[in-house]
Amino acid sequence: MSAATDTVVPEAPVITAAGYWTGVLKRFSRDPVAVTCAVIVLLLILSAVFAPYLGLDDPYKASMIKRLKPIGYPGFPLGTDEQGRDMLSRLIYGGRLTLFVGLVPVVLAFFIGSAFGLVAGYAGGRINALIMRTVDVFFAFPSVLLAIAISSALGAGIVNSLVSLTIVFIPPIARVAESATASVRALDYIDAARASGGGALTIIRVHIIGNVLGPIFVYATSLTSVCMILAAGLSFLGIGVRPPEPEWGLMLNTLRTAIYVNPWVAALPGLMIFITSLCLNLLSDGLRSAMNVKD
Amino acid sequence: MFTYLVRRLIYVLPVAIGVSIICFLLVHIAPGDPLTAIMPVDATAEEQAAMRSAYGLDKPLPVQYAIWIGKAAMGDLGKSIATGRPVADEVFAAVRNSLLLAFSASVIAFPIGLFLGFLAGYFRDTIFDRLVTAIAITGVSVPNYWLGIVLVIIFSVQLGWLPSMGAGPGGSGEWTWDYAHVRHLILPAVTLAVVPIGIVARTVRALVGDIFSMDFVQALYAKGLRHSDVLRHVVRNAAPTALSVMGLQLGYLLGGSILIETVFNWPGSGFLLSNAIFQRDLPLLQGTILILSLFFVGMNLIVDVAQAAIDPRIKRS
Amino acid sequence: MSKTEAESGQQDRGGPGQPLIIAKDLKKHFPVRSGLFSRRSATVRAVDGVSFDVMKGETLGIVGESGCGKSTTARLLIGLIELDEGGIIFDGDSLGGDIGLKELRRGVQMVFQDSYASLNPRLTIVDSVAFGPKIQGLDKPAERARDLLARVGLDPDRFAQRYPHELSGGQRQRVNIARALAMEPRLVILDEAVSALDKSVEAQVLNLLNDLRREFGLTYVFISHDLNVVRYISDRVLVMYLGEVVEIGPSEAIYAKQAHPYTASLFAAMPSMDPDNRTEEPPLAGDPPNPIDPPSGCRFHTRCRFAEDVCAARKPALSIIGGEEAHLAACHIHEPGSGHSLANREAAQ
Amino acid sequence: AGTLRVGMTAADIPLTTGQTDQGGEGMRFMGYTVYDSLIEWDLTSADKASVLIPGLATEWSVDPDDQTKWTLKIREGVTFHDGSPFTAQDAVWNFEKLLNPESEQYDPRQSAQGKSRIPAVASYKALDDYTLEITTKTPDATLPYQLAWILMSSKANWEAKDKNWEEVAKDPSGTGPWKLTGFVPRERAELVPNTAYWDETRIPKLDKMILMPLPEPSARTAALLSGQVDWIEAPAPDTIPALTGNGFEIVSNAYPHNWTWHLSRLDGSPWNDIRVRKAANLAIDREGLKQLLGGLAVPAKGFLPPTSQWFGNPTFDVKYDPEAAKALLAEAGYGPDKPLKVKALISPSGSGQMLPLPMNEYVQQSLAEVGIEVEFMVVEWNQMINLWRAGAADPSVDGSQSINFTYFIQDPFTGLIRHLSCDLIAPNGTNWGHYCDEEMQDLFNQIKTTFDPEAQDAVLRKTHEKFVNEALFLMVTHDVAPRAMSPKVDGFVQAQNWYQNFSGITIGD
Amino acid sequence: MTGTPLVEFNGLKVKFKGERTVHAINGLSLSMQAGETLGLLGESGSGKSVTLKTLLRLLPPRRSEIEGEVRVNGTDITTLSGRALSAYRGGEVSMVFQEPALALDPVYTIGDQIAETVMRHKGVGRFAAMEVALDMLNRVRIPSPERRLKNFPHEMSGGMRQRAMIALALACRPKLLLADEPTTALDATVQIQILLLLRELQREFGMGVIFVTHDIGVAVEVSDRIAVMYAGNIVETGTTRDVIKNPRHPYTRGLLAANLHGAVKDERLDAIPGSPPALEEPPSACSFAPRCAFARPQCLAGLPPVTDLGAGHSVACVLEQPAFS
Ligand SMILES: Nc1ncnc2c1ncn2[C@@H]1O[C@H](COP(=O)(O)OP(=O)(O)OP(=O)(O)O)[C@@H](O)[C@H]1O
Ligand SMILES: Nc1ncnc2c1ncn2[C@@H]1O[C@H](COP(=O)(O)OP(=O)(O)OP(=O)(O)O)[C@@H](O)[C@H]1O
Ligand SMILES: [Mg+2]
Ligand SMILES: [Mg+2]
Repeated sequence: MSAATDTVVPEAPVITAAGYWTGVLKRFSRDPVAVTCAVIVLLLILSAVFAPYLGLDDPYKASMIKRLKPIGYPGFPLGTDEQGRDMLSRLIYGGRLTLFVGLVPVVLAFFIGSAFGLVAGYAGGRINALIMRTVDVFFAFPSVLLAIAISSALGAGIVNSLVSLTIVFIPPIARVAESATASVRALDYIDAARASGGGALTIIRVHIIGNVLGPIFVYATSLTSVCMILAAGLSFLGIGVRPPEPEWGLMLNTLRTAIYVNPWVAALPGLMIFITSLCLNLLSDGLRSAMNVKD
Repeated sequence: MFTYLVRRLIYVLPVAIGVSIICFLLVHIAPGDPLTAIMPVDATAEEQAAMRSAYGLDKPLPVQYAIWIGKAAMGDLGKSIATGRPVADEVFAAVRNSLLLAFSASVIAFPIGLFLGFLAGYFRDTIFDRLVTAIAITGVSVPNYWLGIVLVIIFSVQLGWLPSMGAGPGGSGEWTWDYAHVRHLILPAVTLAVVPIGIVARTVRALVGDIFSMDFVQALYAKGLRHSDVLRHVVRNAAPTALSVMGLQLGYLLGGSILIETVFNWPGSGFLLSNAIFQRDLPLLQGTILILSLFFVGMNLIVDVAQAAIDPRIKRS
Repeated sequence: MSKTEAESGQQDRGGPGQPLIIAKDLKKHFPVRSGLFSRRSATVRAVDGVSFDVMKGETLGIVGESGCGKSTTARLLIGLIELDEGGIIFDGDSLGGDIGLKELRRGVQMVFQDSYASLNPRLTIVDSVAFGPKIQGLDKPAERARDLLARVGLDPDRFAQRYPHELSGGQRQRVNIARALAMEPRLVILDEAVSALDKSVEAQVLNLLNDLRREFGLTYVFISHDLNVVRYISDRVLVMYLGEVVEIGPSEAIYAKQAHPYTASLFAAMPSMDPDNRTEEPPLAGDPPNPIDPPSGCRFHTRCRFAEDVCAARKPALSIIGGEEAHLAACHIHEPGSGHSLANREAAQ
Repeated sequence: AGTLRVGMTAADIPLTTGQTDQGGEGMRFMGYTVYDSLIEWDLTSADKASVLIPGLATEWSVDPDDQTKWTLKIREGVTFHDGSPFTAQDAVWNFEKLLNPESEQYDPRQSAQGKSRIPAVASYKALDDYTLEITTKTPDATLPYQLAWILMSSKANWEAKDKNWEEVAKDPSGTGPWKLTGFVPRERAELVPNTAYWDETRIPKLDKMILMPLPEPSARTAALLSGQVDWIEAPAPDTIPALTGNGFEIVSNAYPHNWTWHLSRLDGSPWNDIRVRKAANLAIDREGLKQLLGGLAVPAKGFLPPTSQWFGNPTFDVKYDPEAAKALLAEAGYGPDKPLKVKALISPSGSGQMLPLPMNEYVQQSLAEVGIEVEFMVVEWNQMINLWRAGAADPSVDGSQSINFTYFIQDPFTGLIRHLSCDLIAPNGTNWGHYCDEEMQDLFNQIKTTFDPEAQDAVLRKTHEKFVNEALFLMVTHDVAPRAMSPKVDGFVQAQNWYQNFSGITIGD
Repeated sequence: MTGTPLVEFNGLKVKFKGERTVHAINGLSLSMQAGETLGLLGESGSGKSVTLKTLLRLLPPRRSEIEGEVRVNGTDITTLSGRALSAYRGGEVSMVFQEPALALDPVYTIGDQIAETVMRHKGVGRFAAMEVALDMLNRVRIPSPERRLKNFPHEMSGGMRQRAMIALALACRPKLLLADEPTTALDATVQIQILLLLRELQREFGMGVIFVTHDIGVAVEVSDRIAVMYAGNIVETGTTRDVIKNPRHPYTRGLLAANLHGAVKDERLDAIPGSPPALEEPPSACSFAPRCAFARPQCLAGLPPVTDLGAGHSVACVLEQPAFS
């Protein structure tokens, strides 16, 4: 035990052992913009989830005599749409679908793309070539074009929108996952783990996922706003969510002609898309700097 | 350089084939009959069958693909079901208009994006940086189809300054560079420019910021170079990446303008595409997507090669 | 301890006379992409016919310039990369025949140069150390890990739950050593394990390595480019140049007299510690050649001041130097009858 | 004088070679403008339903002995835009173009549009330059209505264009009051007056008419408001206040178009009960719906618009009477505790469908108030057409008991027969609901065999009375074909028809 | 000692603000004469690079606070700005960086980069500047210099890049050359070449050199005098011979022992325990005391006084105070 005697380290103030995520959270909480956006997004999500319990009007209940009432009309704080439905209620319920269609594909793509990327990045060689060349093919389409192409092929509908957007976002996530994995794969601690006799799956699980998921996650969050705008765009084109569901893009579309009668009400869904995607973007930026991941 | 070019070209081939397969399959996974749109609603079953075989839709898929791709390679993308005109003519005419729009949007977006991004990267972590970042994030967050509508309301309907739709007075098809035509270009181009302004500004900001934090910048100052000289070095370092970002954005503009073209009735590829979708015009849909994505592939290729050509760091052999 | 030793199959079998590990004619060529149409895609001859053995309990130092294949040799020894040619015999068992990679890796562990890159940033250090034992199904991996942390001078109560970025470089390298020892290896390969450390910390770690060797009866392969360090820690030294062994022998012998001109240059390139007697002439000019297209014959002939035609024409074999069996060098000068003008003089001496 | 710029709802310039596509709008702008048919619709009056008048044929009659044989007198002195004369041989050539795949001039595209319009025609021949004989398969008194579909393009021009229809498309030639001088696909078509037109009253007063496809309603409105066009078809109802407020005029008129739910009459369909059908018809407040449509609708009083010459005097008054509806439903065995559940096929969009979603939702709510619960099956328009063709019994309709469709109901066949004739049960025809009724079939036969127009009208009225009295459809509303135009546009008379006459229009400054 | 010293630090303090505060330099005083080579020796983080960057005014102005005086040839360079600053940088003082691969602009050729400096400082045309560049490449003994002029940095080996960097630094004949560990990234056989080259060029150009390293052997090879840094201050300075043969500060002694030159195999090394302080606070006592085997209570009482041992040899340690000896 003699070695220990001269190596007992007189340490400067002991840094409290904190997990990586605690640090991220701490840095994040110091960013007022990101926190504000997080709160807004959270509110949107909460209001979407709990919409039925908010005591709102039925978002489907139309009234022909109360069509296109302006903002502030008694009983309809945000006015009514072209069928006399309560805009407030529809916007909140609309957030439900919009966020659903905007976020779910990214979540799905996150899992699927990460899986592809991890396998490709870890395995290398032929498997990598097979996966990544396929990804390249999908990459050869501008994302908007690909989403529209697939959606129009599948036809309108929520499920189809989810499918097409998921397909659109798998390749970029897979790419990021692949390169993150490949760079982690090249680090010595992976070799050390292999030298300890760890199998591929164990190493991926213990040593790789934890280190690549962060960057992939940050990247994925930066896609959420793109996805939401795109999803709403599909509905706007008439190949996304079907009426009469309240969905911001679709509402924007159906309210387009009302813009001459009541421009403010007609602008609301677009404004909601804008605000939400702005918050998602800022949130993602905040998260990125909190996690200190480079572009 | 030459071998690099050839290798890059050879690499593009399988991608292009993959793209064509996807284009081809896309329209075949769709439910419903592609001929629906053009047949009179009360056409009989025989009439439908006759029409189907006239369009070659009764053959097995691989055969259809082989025929389609074979002809496509010769520049024949078939005939539009809806209009009977050659798809290639339709698509190229439309792509020309889209290119016009995309280039105009680039001409607006790139200088602004570059300028803002460079300044923000230079004045990193200052108020100015925050401002630019805010502009950039707004740019990428705004749903541009909505912005287009808003701009139409303001500038066409309310103020009456600019036309709301079309590519020329009276829907003129021949583009000329006169005021009457350029007026039509302004609103869609500005709308389309918003996103790339954001993206270019953000990328360039990060790029310039990174370059400024690199060791060699210190070394440049240590050499006694003036500020302007150092800026020249930074620009030269940022140029390849910035160019490639802009090249990609141009590709995206071309392929991604469908929503804007719909809003502004701009007779471009996106507008054509949305018509093709609406009418389920199979050959037209296939052709448009194929041409657009191949254009995008080509754009990527050009960007890569150009980047390799101007960036000495990329090994060219 | 005996139970776990039995578990991991770490007992000595061949007796002290049998080398712990024998590397026979190791070869590793990495393909590198070159021109599109060139049929022969170029290869980096990273390791090109390296043979040596390591006796039980000894420390073999490997020195050589950057890119000469030291790390590749190390990775071959532990099976992290596949051999192109050659064989490895671990305590009498040949890899691929008698034992598999799994068994080999229980007996051989490695410590890497970059102390930061060799620890998973998302695992606490105790988890990092315990990972290997857990995989191998050894019992109480966490406890074992804490013991080892204590053993390398890191108080487990204070350090066990920390993350790598909360440690200094020296402390991280201690963790890496603990991690290697957790597998109860018999051979530890230290690939530039102390090179990145500050001098003062380097000394601490060297002391620790010496203590551990004694305590656990370890055998080391110690890779470094610092000749002072190698001399301090090694029993024998192996000198590599462009993927080949140019000289191998007991460290005292080599430090006393370098047989190969390259070894001599390497030693001469060491800064002198005497202000009154500073180096006046660089022993070598230019940079080491590219291993993609190594020179023919003796790979050193392009930089060697004794080079003659024969050196470019024929590859010299390792031959015994000064009658001492253990000291070998691959140089025509020391190969009687090689045709080199100095060879005869050498023989005559 | 002046140039009229029109924003169409179509996405493309209609087929220019003769028989047009793009539905009624195609015929309106590219059919009856550039071309003529043998028999045409009278488009001069806004007040009464339009009737057939001589076109390229000056008179027509059926052989009293052989009621399948028709003789048409061809108008003399008519020339195509290319200068070649129009003769009976040209008419034959045009029939061949549509009906005979063996003929050189057969054009599948035109055929696809025209063939199904003249199901009665068996053969045709030119007896001399100005006499045409048409033989029908069976006696069919609706032949004149069918012939009103068929547009005559120039053989000489086709030959001059190397017998290539694609070339013809670029520079077509008809006998109509307008000449097509050029077009850019999907962007514009330019028409100029045919000063040599045979009907001097219909020689256009404008210098030029430009057609622009503007499928998006708000784009059309914006274009009109920003002065890029002078005239738009089908302005969105919500934009009308903005348009009128800015001094634009809205022109509309009833025309043969209806918006209905076509009911399934398969076994087990609740709609087989006349009380249920009547109840549903009484449940809808059509005036309220009219409001939703910005006043641009004619509430249905029957299957045909109230102004139709074939409306008749039905005894069942289609009106809003929820109490009566509830009573009828109660009688039929439904009530608050036992609501009637029905499934209805609708689509969110579609040409001529008006505002299908809000309207259907309105209907849904109205029905719910009397105790009919409607579950929608929403499919895309193209899919809808397929399902409409497939019929109510097809598995793909998934048990839906009605389909929401708007019908072009201009002539006896399209207006009445095709929906309910036993021999046209889907998928062999367009009788979606599988309705088959002896009495009705008998009426249809009478229509076909009554060659005296007056007598035929009487039968048609009787038929329509039966449509209404038995509430065979859920009759909701009629479109009024609104169009908005700048105050500069003068002299337009909107006929009660799908087609319009643009000749009288002038445009001021 | 004659005339004004070439470089004179007087109570230099550098503090970094930002996410965490670092007191990188804490009252450093040091002077060197023209034509002299000073080896600046110290562990990682001891402030060697910061000292050099202060000399070139390269520290980020918004995040660093500089106190004290730095005189080069008598001018206080902390007040320089604009034209004077850029004439000073590169003209009077220039620097060789640790990683030539990072310190050269990757998208300009070596020739361009050297010529650029020459044009800036000597006001000559491009052609003449290229001539100078070629001459410099010759002087640093780069083989086939004409070809290398047109090379980009990534096309050269590490040793060659460092030679080019040196050529660049010397192109304008500065009076003071700063070298920040210029050989750590290089192989031993290349390192010695560079060291000897620097020594030779120093003699030839007659300039002063501050050579930063953590390797004592390297310092011995090139320097006339050595200054040992610890935690942002100089703990010992003297002629190379004095410092090597007669080290007085416990830290210097520890470093020498840790160099292993002449260490006997299997014998325990006299390692300095622990690791350097974090410098979050300005030191109020001897920074080395926590690791010092000879630490006394006085060491923790206040900053250690500097004792002049004569012949330019001075030590900052209480043990050297006459009271102790
Ligand atoms: N995975 C690989 N692919 C291609 N080339 C490789 C690979 N690994 C090593 N090499 C090449 O093999 C040669 C020997 O590399 P190695 O890492 O063994 O050298 P080294 O002696 O450890 O050098 P250093 O002192 O820099 O660590 C080098 O030229 C290197 O570029
Ligand atoms: N720009 C900066 N911002 C904040 N802290 C800095 C900055 N530059 C240096 N430091 C800090 O100042 C201290 C001294 O750094 P310096 O680079 O001078 O050390 P060094 O002696 O050159 O070490 P090395 O041998 O590793 O190069 C370190 O603690 C470092 O973290
Ligand atoms: Mg190595
Ligand atoms: Mg440093």
